[in-house]
Amino acid sequence: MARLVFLGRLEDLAGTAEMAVTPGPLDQVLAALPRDLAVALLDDRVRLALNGQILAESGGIALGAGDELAFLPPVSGG
Amino acid sequence: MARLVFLGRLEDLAGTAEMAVTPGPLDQVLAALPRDLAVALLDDRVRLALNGQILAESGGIALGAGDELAFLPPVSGG
Amino acid sequence: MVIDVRLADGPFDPAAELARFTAAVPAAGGIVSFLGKVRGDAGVLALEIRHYAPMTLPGFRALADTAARRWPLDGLLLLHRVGEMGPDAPIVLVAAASRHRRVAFAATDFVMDHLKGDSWLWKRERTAAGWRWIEPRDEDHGDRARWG
Amino acid sequence: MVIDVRLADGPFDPAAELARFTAAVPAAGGIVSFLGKVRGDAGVLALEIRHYAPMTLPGFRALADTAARRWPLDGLLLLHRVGEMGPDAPIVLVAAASRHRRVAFAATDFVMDHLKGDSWLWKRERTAAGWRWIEPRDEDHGDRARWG
Repeated sequence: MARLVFLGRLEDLAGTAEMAVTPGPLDQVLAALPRDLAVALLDDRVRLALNGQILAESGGIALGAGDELAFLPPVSGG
Repeated sequence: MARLVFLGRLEDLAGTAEMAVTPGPLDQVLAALPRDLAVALLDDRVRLALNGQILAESGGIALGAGDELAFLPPVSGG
Repeated sequence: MVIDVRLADGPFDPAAELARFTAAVPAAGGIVSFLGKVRGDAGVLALEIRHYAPMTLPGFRALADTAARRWPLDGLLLLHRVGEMGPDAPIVLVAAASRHRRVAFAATDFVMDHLKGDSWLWKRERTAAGWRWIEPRDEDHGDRARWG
Repeated sequence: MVIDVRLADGPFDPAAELARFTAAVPAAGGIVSFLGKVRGDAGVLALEIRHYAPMTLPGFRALADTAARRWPLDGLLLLHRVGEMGPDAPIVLVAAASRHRRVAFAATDFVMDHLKGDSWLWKRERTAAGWRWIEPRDEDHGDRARWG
């Protein structure tokens, strides 16, 4: 399995901090999620980190077994 | 009596922090002191404070009974 | 050179932390600190700070290293609370020690400017009206831009 | 608004003082402090600070009042040691508390810049070579000039 991690308000929206998903292309992983959550995860301002490394862009990502993909919304101000 | 107060290195030069003196014009008071001390007290960079108030200039001062005249050399830096 | 960077998932004692830090930097003549805490009077009943372990602490360490390369410091302390906390709770303690007073001020100020908008932290607060996420602030960009 | 200005003729505990000050300003979200101490490694065996009671403390109070008028502070602490002290001894602790981080930094920095060259304090230090008076520094004038 792979794992999705939701930070900040995305955790509230997902109803969970983490979710185990079947490995595969990101498009396919997101298609299995509730539509409003998938839309929020794809927001331009949400950064993605794969195994703790920020991704420059989300196109063409595929999750392998054991991968952790984190969705990082804009951080809070002062 | 009146009192002279010597701060910083002037205390070392005077050999004492304070000195009781006979009231009278400052010129006369200083004339009774050792010459090297009097010269140091009259240095341009030494400020005078009469009873805790800085004097704009030292000319024409006379000490009355109970007056305290402090000699304040430049303060130390950081 | 002492660099002490930590996340605290429970309460911490700023006075004790600062005393320990100060004792570790005997060569420093000056220590500047910033303590940020939950205000006691602002109607905030609780503050929750969420973090992402694989990125938050490495991010803080990178920030501390940047400050340590930029200024001649004897030490830098960066301690940040995560989790849920109440009014008056300490949130963040940053301290910089140096032989030079202005250096200690600059490094502390720099770290705070970058912490406020660059850290991988998400905050929400609870008032009488319920929980509310704290949004990004435009001001944070201006704060960071001060450092070129 | 808490203004706490004191001369200490014996050792003081900066951590305890800062904890007490912080407790007195619950509305402040940010507290900046500067601690200056005798360096532990500089070959200084003793530092003596002489003051003139009728002017030193009133001078500090006037400086604190100036800072308090210039910035919206919740509190200002200015504690200065006098007398003879050894390596590592705390000399001066300045802290400013405010709702606004930048205000707390500015007020602390301002007070330190003026303390260093405007205070009625005379300092000498003892090294292996004996006692030596610490002279005025030109730099202090530049520090004060930053504030216009």
